[in-house]
Amino acid sequence: MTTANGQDLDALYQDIILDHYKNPHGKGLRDAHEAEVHHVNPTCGDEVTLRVHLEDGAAGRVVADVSYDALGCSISQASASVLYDLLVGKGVDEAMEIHQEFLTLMQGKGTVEPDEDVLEDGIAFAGVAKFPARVKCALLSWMAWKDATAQAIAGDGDKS
Amino acid sequence: MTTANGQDLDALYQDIILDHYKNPHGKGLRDAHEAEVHHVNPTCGDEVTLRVHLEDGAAGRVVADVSYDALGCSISQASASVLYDLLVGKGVDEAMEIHQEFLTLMQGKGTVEPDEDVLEDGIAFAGVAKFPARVKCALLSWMAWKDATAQAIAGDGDKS
Amino acid sequence: MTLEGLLPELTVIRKDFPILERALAGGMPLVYLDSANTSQKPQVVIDTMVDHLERHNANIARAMHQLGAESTEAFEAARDKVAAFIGAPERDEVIFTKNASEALNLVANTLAWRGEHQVGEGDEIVITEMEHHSNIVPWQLLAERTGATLRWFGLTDDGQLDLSNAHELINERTAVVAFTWVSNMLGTINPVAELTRRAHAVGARVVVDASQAAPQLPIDLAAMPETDRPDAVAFTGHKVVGPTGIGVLWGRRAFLDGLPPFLGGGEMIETVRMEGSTYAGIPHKFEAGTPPIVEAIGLGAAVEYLSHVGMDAIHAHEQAITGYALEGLRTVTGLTVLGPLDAASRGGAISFELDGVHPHDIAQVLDSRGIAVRAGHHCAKPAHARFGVQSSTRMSSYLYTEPREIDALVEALEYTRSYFKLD
Amino acid sequence: MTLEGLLPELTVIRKDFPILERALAGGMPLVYLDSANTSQKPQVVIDTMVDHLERHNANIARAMHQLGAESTEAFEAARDKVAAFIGAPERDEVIFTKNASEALNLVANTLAWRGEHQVGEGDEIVITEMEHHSNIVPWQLLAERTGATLRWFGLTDDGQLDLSNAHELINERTAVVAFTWVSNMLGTINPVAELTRRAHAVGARVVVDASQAAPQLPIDLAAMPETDRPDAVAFTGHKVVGPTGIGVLWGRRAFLDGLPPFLGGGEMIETVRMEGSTYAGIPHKFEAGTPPIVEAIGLGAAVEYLSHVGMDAIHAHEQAITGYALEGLRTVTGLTVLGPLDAASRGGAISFELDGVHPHDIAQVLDSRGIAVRAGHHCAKPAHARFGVQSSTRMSSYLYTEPREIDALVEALEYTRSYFKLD
Ligand SMILES: Cc1ncc(COP(=O)(O)O)c(C=O)c1O
Ligand SMILES: Cc1ncc(COP(=O)(O)O)c(C=O)c1O
Repeated sequence: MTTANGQDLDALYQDIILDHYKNPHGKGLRDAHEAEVHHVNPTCGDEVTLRVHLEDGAAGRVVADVSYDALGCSISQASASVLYDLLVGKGVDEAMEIHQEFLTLMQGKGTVEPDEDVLEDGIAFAGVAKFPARVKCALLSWMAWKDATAQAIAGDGDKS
Repeated sequence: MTTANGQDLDALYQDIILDHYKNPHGKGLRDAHEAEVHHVNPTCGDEVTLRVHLEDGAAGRVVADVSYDALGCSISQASASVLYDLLVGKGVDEAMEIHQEFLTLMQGKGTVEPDEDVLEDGIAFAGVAKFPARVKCALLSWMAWKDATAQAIAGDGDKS
Repeated sequence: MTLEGLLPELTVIRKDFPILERALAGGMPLVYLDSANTSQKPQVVIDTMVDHLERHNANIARAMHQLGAESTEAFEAARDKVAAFIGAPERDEVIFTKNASEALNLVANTLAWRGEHQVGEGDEIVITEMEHHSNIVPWQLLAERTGATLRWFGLTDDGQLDLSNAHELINERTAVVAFTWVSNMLGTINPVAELTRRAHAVGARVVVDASQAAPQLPIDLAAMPETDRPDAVAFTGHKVVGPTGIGVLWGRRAFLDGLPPFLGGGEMIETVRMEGSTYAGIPHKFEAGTPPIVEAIGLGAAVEYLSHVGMDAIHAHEQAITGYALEGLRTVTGLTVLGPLDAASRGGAISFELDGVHPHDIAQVLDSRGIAVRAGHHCAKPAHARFGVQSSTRMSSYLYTEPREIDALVEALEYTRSYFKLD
Repeated sequence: MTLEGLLPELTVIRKDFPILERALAGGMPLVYLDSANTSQKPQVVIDTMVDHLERHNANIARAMHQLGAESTEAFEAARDKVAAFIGAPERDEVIFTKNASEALNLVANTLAWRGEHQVGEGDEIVITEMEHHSNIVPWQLLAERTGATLRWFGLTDDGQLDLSNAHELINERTAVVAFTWVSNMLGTINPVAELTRRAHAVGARVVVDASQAAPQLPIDLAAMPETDRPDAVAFTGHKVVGPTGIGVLWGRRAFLDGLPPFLGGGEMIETVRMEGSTYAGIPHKFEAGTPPIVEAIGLGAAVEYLSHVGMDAIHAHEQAITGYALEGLRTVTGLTVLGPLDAASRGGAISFELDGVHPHDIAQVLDSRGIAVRAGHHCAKPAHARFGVQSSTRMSSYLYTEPREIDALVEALEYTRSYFKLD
């Protein structure tokens, strides 16, 4: 059974997370985008509106921008900020791999060792994985990003 | 808690009941009637179609006939037969009192001492009251009679 | 410490609830302040269920053997106990459902179909902005599916129903007025008699969600004048120290008789032919299939337990704890209570905001100290929206709550503030 | 005595069921032959429920504290167990309802409302004459309320579906075909794959009532070819050694996604505003309000128990007992079995008539000897009418049934004949 005690609390609320929470990176909705989604965590009401802007790069499509507006707890806010740092500028394929890595970490119930080279500040979320009720918070913007990116790509397809 | 053992079985299936079951009195639907009802025991499917024929007597209305057609177990069949014996020929008010007496006996969970002067062969049903699942069987035709009689009286009212 | 109104036997009562002995992570004792979400269960409820399962288990009504008779007797005795608990005018007016949500949907769903009370275009359904989602969505679906119009009472700044336009809202087009007796978010106690009288005066039906009222307030339906008595009242077993999987719909016989069937199937029929069926009377008409037997029996034990403690005494206890909690919460910097601030006129759920910390984060820190509260929208999104917040933290007490648990909460809130470096 | 196919550990298995030690009136040991009505519960199911209530009780999903996390985890683990039990292609396709009746009504009720699969005038709904009332009445209500036409398969004299007019019955107007996998009265096992394929070929949806199949037959939905796999399958917890108050609707995702909501309320929403709401995906969309939490957890333990014994082994056991019972019953003068006489091709419910004694009276005499059977129409009035009887007596075995219990039944039937002086 998963447990949470005082010590875990610090594992959950690592300074990196609280820093991102207080000073979120990339927050705010910006105009350039091919897709916008609105995701809600139905159990708690946390919400995110997220836009994805893709551009063609040398080696395929690139995540040119992720802009978002979010209402929610420290975990969900910090996670959106970390997502922005990790994914913007990456090729879509690489971004999807990072997404998968983050997902695996969060769904690992605390048993997955995060790879700092891939996840950078995202490794701070390793502690969150031990709190089943908070995993959804951490994943809210990541799920929104995947959804929006899929739509943006499908939209591309429509155009071609 | 109500119990039923081998001895109670004989209390339930008294010879009087088995006799009425094998040779029911007054069975069959006869023409003269002011009301006909069809009652079903929804849990087991036992059915009775019952007609009531009232006539005006010296001291008020009289139960001139109760005719019926019934499908069901020994208890429900015997009870219709006993009803016929007990109620036909009585004044409606007296019949209602007998009805109430029978009802009280059946709902008494085996604690009510039946009055043979009033219930005659009906006292054989005292044992049935100890079997909650069978009380409904014993009451099927009695409930139908009350319903039909109420309708017959209401019909009278309509006419007057 | 002693507080006026507390249950005198509080220590003994706490012993009845095995989970209160539970140690959480880090050896923290449980401080359970989430009873408006679900209540804990006394040993007698658990034991009654176990005894049934180990000794008397059988299907009801349809079984004629001894186990069947015992099971049926226990199930129907539970109906009697529930009827007594709410002072139902007739025991057959008590319908067992799976929860309060099903009870409310039963009414809303069947009002869509042909029948005496059928709702249609031009009709209006009136609810309130403080309802639980389970008393909003069913009416939205009904309105959508029948072309009726959904309208609602707004709220005042102090969390009361805004009755200023009541005469316009409840009018001759009104078919149904549905509202909560006690708000699960704001704690507000609504004027059931007054609203019901007004609705009845225009011929509307009244459905009351008593999910939060039944645990806390003595209810005596038979004692209410006909005009003031709702047509239907719903509540849920798991909030009155009973098990999950069981809820109650009480309905006035004439009202229920006029509704078409909801779920069709075994037990709700009179006779079935392939060409068509006829239906049993209440309560069976609305209890299709094998009902939650052991759950009803558990609920019977639960309401008997509450009645034994005394609903007046429980109400007084809740008020005492609520008053004490409101006082304590007031001392926390940056904390704002949503809803009425007077303990005497409210229920025991207290939702609040704490400047600078999101409710999830508050709940998380409290949890690390063994304190269980609820954080989120509490299935009352519109009420949150009305107060311009997306979520809140809610503490809710019950008959087993002690003042020291409130102290622990207040202290933990202070700790939360310092943990998030708010000073 | 030993019989080919009996569970090898039968004595040990019987020890798992505390009620089997129960003495009835007159000190009679219980001979429980009413398992098709409801099954008895192994200790592990009861203990799992008690442990939950005493140590982990909390509401799910919405609660963020430790008890809430534990409760949610246990509830969702139960969904995984049920999904594994029936080989569900996706665990989220498993919806918890309160019983099989609600599961069937969920589908029939929502098909009436606007949505991808809406049923209307000109559409045909096909059922069979051997259905339980819970798979008849919901479709009658749907037909009545939408103007669709209800049609049905008749039965052959030996209790099989009469498929001679199948091509006419299942045609391009057919919207839904609903039928039972195993008959609760006749024991007949119906050709699920064949009927489903035929229905799918004309674009109809298939709903299968597996209430009697799930307890006895290994079910592996994922292993069925898409064309043969029904769109929805319902069963009930209390017949698979689980508690009452819990049932299961499995539905193909694409089918469930196309249905509008059934009950509205907490947990089934995405977002709620007074002006309108949006809904969560499956399974939550169909689980409004607090679900039967401890019941789902109990059901999880139940199907795990059955899987541990092995559904193949249980099926073989049932066949062995059924064969033995059919043999024994054949020796009773004046006894006629309704339904197929070949144990290999039927389920374990055996309904019969005994010349000259009404089923109630049979059941009563058996009960005086501790033998529990069911007497009546078994919620299958049309099937009884088809065979020209108003009621019957039914014995039904399960994994804990021993051959000596069948011997006791046969002997008691002889005694019944002599008690009613039939010789
Ligand atoms: C074939 C069949 N279908 C449906 C049901 C209904 O199950 P429940 O009463 O649990 O809803 C039953 C059992 O009663 C049954 O045997
Ligand atoms: C006011 C109110 N109404 C309805 C409900 C729904 O009860 P349930 O979830 O048991 O159906 C609740 C509790 O969740 C409630 O607090």
